[in-house]
Amino acid sequence: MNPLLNALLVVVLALNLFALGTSRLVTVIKIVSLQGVLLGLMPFLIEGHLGWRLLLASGGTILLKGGIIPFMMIRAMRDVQIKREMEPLIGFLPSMLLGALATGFALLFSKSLPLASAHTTPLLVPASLATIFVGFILLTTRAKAITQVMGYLVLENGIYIFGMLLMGAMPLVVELGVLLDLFVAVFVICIIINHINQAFSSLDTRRLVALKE
Amino acid sequence: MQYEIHNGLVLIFAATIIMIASGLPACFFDRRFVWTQRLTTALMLIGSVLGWWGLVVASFGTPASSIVWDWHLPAGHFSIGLDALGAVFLIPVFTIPVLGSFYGLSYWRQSEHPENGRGLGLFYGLLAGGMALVVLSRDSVLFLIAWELMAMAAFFLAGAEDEKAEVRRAGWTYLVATHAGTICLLALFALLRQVSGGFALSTVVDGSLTTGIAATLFVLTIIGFGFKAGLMPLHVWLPGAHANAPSHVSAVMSGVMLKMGIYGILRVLTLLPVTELWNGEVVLGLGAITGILGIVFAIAQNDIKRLMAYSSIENIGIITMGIGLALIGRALHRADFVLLGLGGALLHVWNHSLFKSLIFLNSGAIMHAVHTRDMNRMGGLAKSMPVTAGLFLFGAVAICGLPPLNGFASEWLIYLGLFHSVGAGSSTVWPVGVAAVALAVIGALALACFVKIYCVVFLGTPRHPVHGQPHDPSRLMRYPMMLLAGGCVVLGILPQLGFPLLQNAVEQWMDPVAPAIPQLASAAPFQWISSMAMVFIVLVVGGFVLLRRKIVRQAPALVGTWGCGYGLATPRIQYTATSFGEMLVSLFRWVLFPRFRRPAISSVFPAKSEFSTEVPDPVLERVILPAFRQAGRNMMKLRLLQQGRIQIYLLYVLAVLVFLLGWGKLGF
Amino acid sequence: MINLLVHFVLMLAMPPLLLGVINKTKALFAGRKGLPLLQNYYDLIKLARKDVVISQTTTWIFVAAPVISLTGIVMAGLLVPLGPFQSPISFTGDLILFAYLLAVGRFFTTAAALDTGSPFEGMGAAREVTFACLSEPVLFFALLVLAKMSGTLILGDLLHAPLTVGIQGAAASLVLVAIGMFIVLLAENSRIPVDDPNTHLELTMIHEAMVLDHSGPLLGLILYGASVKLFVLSAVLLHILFPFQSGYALLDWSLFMVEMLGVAVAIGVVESIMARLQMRHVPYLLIAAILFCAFGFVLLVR
Amino acid sequence: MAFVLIFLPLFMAAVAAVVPSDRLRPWLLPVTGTLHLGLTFLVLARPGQVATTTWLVLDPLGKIVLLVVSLLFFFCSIHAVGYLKNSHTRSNRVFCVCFSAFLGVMTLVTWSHHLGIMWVAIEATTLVSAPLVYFEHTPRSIEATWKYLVICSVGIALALLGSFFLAYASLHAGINPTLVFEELLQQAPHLSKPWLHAAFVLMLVGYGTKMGLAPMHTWLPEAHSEAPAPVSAMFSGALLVCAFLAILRVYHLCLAAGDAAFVTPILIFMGLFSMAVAGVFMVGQKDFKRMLAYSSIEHMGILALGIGIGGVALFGTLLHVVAHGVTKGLLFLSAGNIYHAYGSKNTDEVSGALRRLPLSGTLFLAGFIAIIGSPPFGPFISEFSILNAGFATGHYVASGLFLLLLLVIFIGMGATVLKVVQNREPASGAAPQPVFREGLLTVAPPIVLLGLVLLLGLHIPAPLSNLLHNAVDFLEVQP
Repeated sequence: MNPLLNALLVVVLALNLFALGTSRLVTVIKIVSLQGVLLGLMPFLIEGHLGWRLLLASGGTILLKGGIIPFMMIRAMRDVQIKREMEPLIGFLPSMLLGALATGFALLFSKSLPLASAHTTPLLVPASLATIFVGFILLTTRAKAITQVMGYLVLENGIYIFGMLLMGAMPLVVELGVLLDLFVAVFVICIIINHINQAFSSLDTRRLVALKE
Repeated sequence: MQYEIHNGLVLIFAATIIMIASGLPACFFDRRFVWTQRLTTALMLIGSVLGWWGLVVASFGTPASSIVWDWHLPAGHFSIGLDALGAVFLIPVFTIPVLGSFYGLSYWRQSEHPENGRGLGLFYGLLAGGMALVVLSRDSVLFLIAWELMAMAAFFLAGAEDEKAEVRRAGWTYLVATHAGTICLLALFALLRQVSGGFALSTVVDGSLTTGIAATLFVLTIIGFGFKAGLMPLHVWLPGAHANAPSHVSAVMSGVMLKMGIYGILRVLTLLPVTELWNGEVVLGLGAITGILGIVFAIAQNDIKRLMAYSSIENIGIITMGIGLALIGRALHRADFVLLGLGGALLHVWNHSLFKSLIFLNSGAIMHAVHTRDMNRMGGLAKSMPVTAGLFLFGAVAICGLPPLNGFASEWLIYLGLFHSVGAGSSTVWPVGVAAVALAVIGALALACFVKIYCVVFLGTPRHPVHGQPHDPSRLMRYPMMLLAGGCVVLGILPQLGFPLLQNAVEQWMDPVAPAIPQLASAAPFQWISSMAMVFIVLVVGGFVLLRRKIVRQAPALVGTWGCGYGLATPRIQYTATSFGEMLVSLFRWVLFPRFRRPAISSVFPAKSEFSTEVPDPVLERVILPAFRQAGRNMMKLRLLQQGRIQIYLLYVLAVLVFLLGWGKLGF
Repeated sequence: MINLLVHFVLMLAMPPLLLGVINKTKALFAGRKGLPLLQNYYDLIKLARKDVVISQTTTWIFVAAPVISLTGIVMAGLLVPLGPFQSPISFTGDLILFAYLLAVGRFFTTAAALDTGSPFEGMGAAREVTFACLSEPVLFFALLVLAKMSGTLILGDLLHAPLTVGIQGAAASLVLVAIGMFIVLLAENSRIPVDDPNTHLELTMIHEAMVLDHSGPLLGLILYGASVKLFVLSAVLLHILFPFQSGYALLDWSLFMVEMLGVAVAIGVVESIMARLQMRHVPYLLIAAILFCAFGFVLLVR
Repeated sequence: MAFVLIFLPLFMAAVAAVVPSDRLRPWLLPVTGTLHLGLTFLVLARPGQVATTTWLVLDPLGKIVLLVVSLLFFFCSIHAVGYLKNSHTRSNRVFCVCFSAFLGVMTLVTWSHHLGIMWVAIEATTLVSAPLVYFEHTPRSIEATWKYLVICSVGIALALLGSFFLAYASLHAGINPTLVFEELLQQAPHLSKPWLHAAFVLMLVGYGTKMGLAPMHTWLPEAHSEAPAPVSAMFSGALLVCAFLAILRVYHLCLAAGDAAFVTPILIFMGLFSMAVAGVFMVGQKDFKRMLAYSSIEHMGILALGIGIGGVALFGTLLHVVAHGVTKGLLFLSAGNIYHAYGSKNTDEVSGALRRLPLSGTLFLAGFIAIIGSPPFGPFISEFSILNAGFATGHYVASGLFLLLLLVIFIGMGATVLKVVQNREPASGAAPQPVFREGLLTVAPPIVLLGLVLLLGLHIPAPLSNLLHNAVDFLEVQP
């Protein structure tokens, strides 16, 4: 089923670039949630058959990343009444180009990786690396707290993609644990974001520089 | 478990414990109970008496007595031991602190210093006991523990009056210096363990190690212990700490604690195969420089206690010269050099601890009387406090190394050694000869220095009105000084008393392969010195009595000092400490960097103004502090790393990741 | 035994004569008749009989100092052999004692000077100790050279080294040492060009300034001590200058006395033909002396 | 057993959540701590590994960390009661809940032998401790919390990738992929090297972020300085060590795979670099809690250096885990008292602590003397044995730098500490109202801790040394 899988992965990569390119926070949130949903679907394509364990894990993923997290984020965003990312530390176009470069690099680099024969054809590894890079780009170039959370989620997605390579290794409990952590993390972050907005009347992390030497 | 207990060691160990704990009971009582101080002193006394008893009954045969207990440390053992070398250094430890603590009963009354009295007692005991433990310990880790106990206690003692900025600064300087020394010692002992295979301070390293390692060990030893002893570039902490500590503490620090650095050097040198000529020459040169510069700085001081502190540096220099000569002897297998050099050094250890403690206690009495340390404001105290003046004279004459007091005895031994090695045509004639001359210069400068301090403080007329009538201190402060002065006289006339122990120590220090060591008494005909000294004393006393009688009989006309025709002579026109030292200071301007504060003559009739000079420690003020400030400034620049931007922080993570992946050369 | 006696007699009796000779020489140079040779003896006797005037500011140090310094000088003199004869007292290492006995005297003389609290005497004391710091190394370099030559540490044998060992090989260094020691002789005994014993401008004096307040027997003791010091140091110098020995005691003694007088004359000549140095130039002279002796030492051991 | 140890604190957290009274609730913490400590001792008494499931195993390494965590929590919980008494401005419900939950998840870290579980647990520690940092509700504390959350989460995410790499390394070696520690350990020699190395680097960077190795340490000073004293103590003494345990796991794998040559230089470099950074920021540090935080970074560097040197240094390193934990607890708790008494962390406003707070000031000073590694305190023994190992294994340059940095750090730290304790009290009465008084609750824990530090320096108890030796043997076991 590799063709379909690869198609999905290409979509994921495209979504990365979109996330880099857009300035509207809602769009970013939606893109990331869509990415999450796609990731949730992939295990079916890899395993091929439906197991309850698989259902549980992927279902959890889809529910959390596609439903709960965007919901919480959008609520938080509405609470603090902000719409769009301000001009990031490096512009949208440059960051897009950077993301593209990263993707290309990932594609080339993963060629040289000593991969098991089964994993050479699918784009899993390059996609995961590229997504991780994009996540970092978002984290380091965006100023708004919410966008940084998005960056973290993208990073997490990238790692999740790599996890596809070794379905067996991660027992269900662990997968659920990871998801739970993710959920709690986002939950706490939303609270903090709220407080940041109350305390600094903005979400610009560039104002959070009181603590320094 | 190995037990070779000789009663001596057990007694001394008990004494050490008692000293360490001496200050403890007082801490459980309220600061208002003044009698607790007497309790502390009593415990110190018991400890010292036990210690002396132990020293008397101990036998210094081989194997040296030792106690080894298993100890749950990775280091392994709690092992202490006693040998002649240790005994030499234990004698001051069991003598000076107890005298100082009696002195303290009156000098630092609990009733007058309620808030730091008990703490002072506690750390005083810790210092004394710690020093004893340093000498006893035969295990690196135990040694380090004792060493740090001593160093920290000294820090808290010197910082007793920490509400004064000067005291804080001095204490901080001391703390940094001593810690730097300890760091070197850590390296030293770690390296020593690697080459000797254990922490025991008794296994001699065989000569089979590379010259590089041997040199490193030697240098680490000199630096690590040099910080404590106050060798010249490393002395920076010494003047401040001694000047600002309470006087009886300064007495112990200068009289005993500095010697622990010397002890450390000697002890480690017994373990190391230090047999190269340059080692000895380096130590000799270091000693000469320390001695000369130390006394030159001393002459330039106006603060009485700073002056004494610098003179301690000078004496350490003399001791170091002796050690250097001994090392040369070791390298050349000349037992007589070792005997005279080390014998003189060890004897000087005793002598210095006697007269330096004496004059430090004395300075305390002076400060009680005039409430200042600035000699330019003193003068004429011999009239109001004759006993103090007399006792100080003993210390001053002794410390100049003048016969018939003890300072001469030890310097004489070192001179003998130096001249021997010149006359014997050994291969290091000229450095040794220059060292001998350096010692002579030290002697002359010391004379100038102590003429200055004695005369400016006690003779002439008061240069400054002192509120209250200065008077001799109470008995509690006088008797310890008298005992010390007596010690100076006895060791000056009959140094032979100490010879058996010294001989023992030297023989133990000399490496076994060396030729047989001659007897100290035969190498140095001290009976002559003794008889000459007695004749001298008899003649002087007799002559003085006769002259005195003649003068008294004719009832001399008591007039004012002849002002050479100048009628309005006031005390202000006397020579001051500054002016007395001026010529020498200007001779050594190139190393002293004196600071002058000159009044600017503005108008035709200039207003009253003051001229003053001060000589801060050049090494500290011109080298170390600037270097530290510069380093601090540069570090402040690096602070930009932590500038608060979370995005940058995340970049750090990525950067390290990439860097390590690249560095790891993962073979992708 | 006889020699011992002679040693005592000469050391105690002869010194004032040397001063007389020096003064006479100067007078002759100046074309004056000059004081009688024995004038200094008369002065000492007169002073011994005089009463004492003592400043209230002084303490017992003031009285003790002259005694102590004289004792020190005399005992130092007992360690120095006169001419080719043995010294009354000699033992290994007495050379150090010799130097330090002189130092004891210096300590108390300067102390007594400062005891009076007079600025001039303080000035003199300061100069005395300062210049001593520069003359000490000269003396020790000289002793080192002799010790190296003789290989002994007994002052007597050491000073006889030129006589016994012979000067071959060490001649150059001995000359240098002799020059240095002569300068020290002048400085230590406060002669021109370092100091002027009979100036009356206090500001320019060293030794004389220190004794301004002493009077009567005290002053006598000090002057006498100074002359003995001159005698002793000249005796030391003589061993380096004229290492001769005839073997006949009488001849040797007379020869020695002639030599002593010769030194006195030499000093007188120097004092007459030279002017006093400025006080701030004195150190250069002494440093030069140090260098002379140091070179002498280096020449010997190289 | 594991479940009891892990779920007891979580259960107590639940109880705390429902207890209504702000006055009583804090007392749940000491109860938790006592029970947990008792159970911990019971577990430690059992020889060898204590296996509950294949995933939850308490090996000797875990035992040491568990001991530190439980011990430190016990003292901090007592101190926390006094602390909350003194700051009764707002409800302490969140604090109590999170604090005991914190203990639970850290216990989980010590037990987990499945790298996935371990990752979950460590991420969980971040999440439950974030509200603790935020306790003061000041803008500064928000900022600290934000940085703590984001930086640590990102770092730990990388660690997850590293864990995946490990699994992939096993898969690549033809074994079916696994994250169970035992299996990995047995397969270690066969694991594919590149993936193993990559995994090591990723986990070093990832968990190193949490452990506070420079330059990923950036969150640490903020969090430590803003959090309440007991929390800072737990962070520095226990939390960082949990992350260190995670690094020890992968280090252990590399050793077993015979890759010591690969990990050694990296670890030594990271260790010395952390020490250097800490030194730079400690010199002239005005905020004494930040100063302590940087000292934690320094000591984490020492730990990294220790395992980097390896071999004989391992004993000293593991001992240092304990010694540092106890000492840092002492320092943070006494520093907390000083902070409370003066209402400031700035040395310009804080001085004369020895006069205003005789006990806490003395404890702070003693803790300083201990932490700089001067005898006769615990850290001296550990650092000295690390140094000896360094010389013995021929790492002369590293050991020399180690000593040099120790000196620099001493200078930086000493200046600050002496400013705090010495001198008269500041003239301007900066004392907050109500005036802070040293109570039994706030002073007793540090006093006992000081006793422990001294004990570690003078006489390591036999059980502890056995524990350490077992751990060393366990680390050096070759399958």
